[in-house]
Amino acid sequence: MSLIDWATGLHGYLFIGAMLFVLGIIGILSRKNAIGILLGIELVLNAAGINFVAFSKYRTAMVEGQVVTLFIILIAAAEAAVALAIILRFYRLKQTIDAGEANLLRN
Amino acid sequence: MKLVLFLSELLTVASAFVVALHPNVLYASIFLLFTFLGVAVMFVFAGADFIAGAQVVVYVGGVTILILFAIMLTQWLYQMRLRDVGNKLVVPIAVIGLGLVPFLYKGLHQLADFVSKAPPPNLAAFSGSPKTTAIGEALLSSYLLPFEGITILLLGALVGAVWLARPK
Amino acid sequence: MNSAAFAHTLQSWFGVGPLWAWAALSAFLVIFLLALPFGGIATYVERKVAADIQDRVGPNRVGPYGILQFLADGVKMLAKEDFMPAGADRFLFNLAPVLVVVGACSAFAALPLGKYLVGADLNIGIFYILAVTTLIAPGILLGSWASQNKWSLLGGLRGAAQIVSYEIPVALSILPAVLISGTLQIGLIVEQQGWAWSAEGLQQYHFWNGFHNPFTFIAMFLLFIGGLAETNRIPFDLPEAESELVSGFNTEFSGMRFGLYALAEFCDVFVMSAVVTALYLGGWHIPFVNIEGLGVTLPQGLVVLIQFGVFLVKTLILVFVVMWLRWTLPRLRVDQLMGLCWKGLTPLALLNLLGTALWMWIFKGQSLAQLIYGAFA
Amino acid sequence: MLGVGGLLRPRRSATPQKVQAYECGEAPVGSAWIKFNIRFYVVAIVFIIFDVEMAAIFPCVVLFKDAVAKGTAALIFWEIFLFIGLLVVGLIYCWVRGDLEWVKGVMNSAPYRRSS
Repeated sequence: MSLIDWATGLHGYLFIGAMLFVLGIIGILSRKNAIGILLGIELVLNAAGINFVAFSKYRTAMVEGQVVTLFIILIAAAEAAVALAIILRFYRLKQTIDAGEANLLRN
Repeated sequence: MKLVLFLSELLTVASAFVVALHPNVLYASIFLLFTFLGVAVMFVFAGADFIAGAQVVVYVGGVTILILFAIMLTQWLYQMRLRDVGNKLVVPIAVIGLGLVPFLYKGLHQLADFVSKAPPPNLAAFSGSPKTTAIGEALLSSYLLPFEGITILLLGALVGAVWLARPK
Repeated sequence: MNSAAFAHTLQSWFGVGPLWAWAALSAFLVIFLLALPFGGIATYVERKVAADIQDRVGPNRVGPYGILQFLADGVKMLAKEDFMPAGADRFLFNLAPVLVVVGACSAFAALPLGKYLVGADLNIGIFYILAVTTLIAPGILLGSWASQNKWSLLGGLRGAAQIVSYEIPVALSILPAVLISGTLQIGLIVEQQGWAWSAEGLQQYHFWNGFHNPFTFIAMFLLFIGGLAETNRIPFDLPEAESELVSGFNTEFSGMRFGLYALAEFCDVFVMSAVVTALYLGGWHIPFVNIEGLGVTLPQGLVVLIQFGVFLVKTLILVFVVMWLRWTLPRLRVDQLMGLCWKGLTPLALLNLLGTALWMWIFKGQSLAQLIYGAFA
Repeated sequence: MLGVGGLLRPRRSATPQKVQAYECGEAPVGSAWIKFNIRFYVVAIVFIIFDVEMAAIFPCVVLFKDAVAKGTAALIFWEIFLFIGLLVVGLIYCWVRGDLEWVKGVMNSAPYRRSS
């Protein structure tokens, strides 16, 4: 089985999904910039979408997994809108979007 | 044609690396756009053409623009503040995280082998069959309640986000 | 000259690869054989139209009637020195025009130029066009940003906000056509808009979608206006308003990069006109004539040619209207622009969608033409 | 195309004046970074929610014609009605609260307030 055959089958999809997930987690953990963290979250959500779509083809060959992916896309967009609005509000309050500065609830 | 899928997988992973590790948030968000496009191509090849379209419309046309606007609003471009040096732990986190990939993959490999052993009977015909009507039927029957819930959630998100972002 | 048949031919010549790989290749060929020449010729036509409207002569030096002007322009752009402003972001500066051109040109693949002449008649055709054209907004935003210039940045911001805002009325005006046709495949949407001189023929065809019912008639105009704004044409050319922003988002772009932006704009105008034609103006159908029900059997090549001609004529009339508007209407103010989109077009488009759905429900999907014909027959 | 151009075009070293950002012939003043109007951002948020709802309603709209023929259109009609209703509610909320008023927003934003 050549590399291309391997990568374009279910194995490849799962591997890409896993890579996106890991890279997203790395992005979330290693960034201080709140927008950077959001980018990581988007990667993780896409990883989930890839897995759903891959299994909907290779496991069931029905559209159920695609419907869930559609839901993920819809919710991700709503989440991005709200998260960025919060970041903006935070920026207006503190003049920074460093997530480490978000300590208003600490005291 | 597998080559196109392979190349777009490469594009997806390569740009995901940039998204996760590039010190400049602006570049990270631009490469996020390429990740989205690569994932959309992967969706097309998995027989999810409508989902791929939705992915491009929502992510590339919507989320990317929103993120770019947010960066322009909160960052001093071309100045050092854009450099997100981030955590001192970038390198250890990346090394540990990427070191875990082989273990993660070993589990996935067994799962994929298990699934591939019993392929569904209509696997070959799946990619060509029309998906939009099937998705619509699923949305209007078994997934009706979640669908309504998400529509209302989106309205809530609109009201909330606009309230948060509104200038005083 | 069906692109699927063409793909079959290619596959049999080379004997390798799946069929739809070759379909993709032929779609790619359609893009290059159609989009690039159109973009070039449109610049010449636009200058001639402008000259006629302003009672000037226009380009008349290169070739007869100056018709080779676009070639000269192309060569000039290729040969121009290519420089980047100081402080520009090299990577983004190169990337932005490519994004815009890819966004505008990929849409050509799904345009139905004739019943048997379409690059790739995708299942999700119209949704695909909606999707690929969204690439233009990030392209414009990044390009303006990369050039490190105040005018560019202002123009780019306006451009991005304008394009994304007007995408809402555009998509909402596409929905009534989808509602009537029950498919996203543009070829099938066009197919249903035919005409027949018999009752059973009219069961199948409901004439042009634009005249299906009063709501779609309005939706057609909304789609055209929204498309005009999405392509940044006058009166919606705020992103590149010469009098306030020098040249807007493409101020710092010169040579072939500027050429790519210009090409993308003209391609976008063509795509927009073609979408209006296909969705609401009957695509390749000749009004009141059913070319396949004439009783005479025409050779298929001739049918394809006639249909292609009809489609092109309809589209080019719309393109001409776009050019005509440029010299007729003044530019909108930015608050008027946003007000028009959110307070004018969007509520109207929502109303149209609801009205079309009601009409479909009440009249069992029959169009105005079918109802009238039914009343007399 | 850019590659072909690279073969044809002259390669001169650009002078500092030439590569300066264009500001009507004058030397550029300040950084090109401008604190831009937050209205753009609010519009982008409204846009993305509308866009997402639209992507979600496409599959339902496609089914409508066949449902009309079969006489089962009621469910899809109310689905579309709900979708339009939600969008209208969102739009009215933004309209009433003045999020769509461009000029008012400009006059209230920071640079104008500071100068007054």
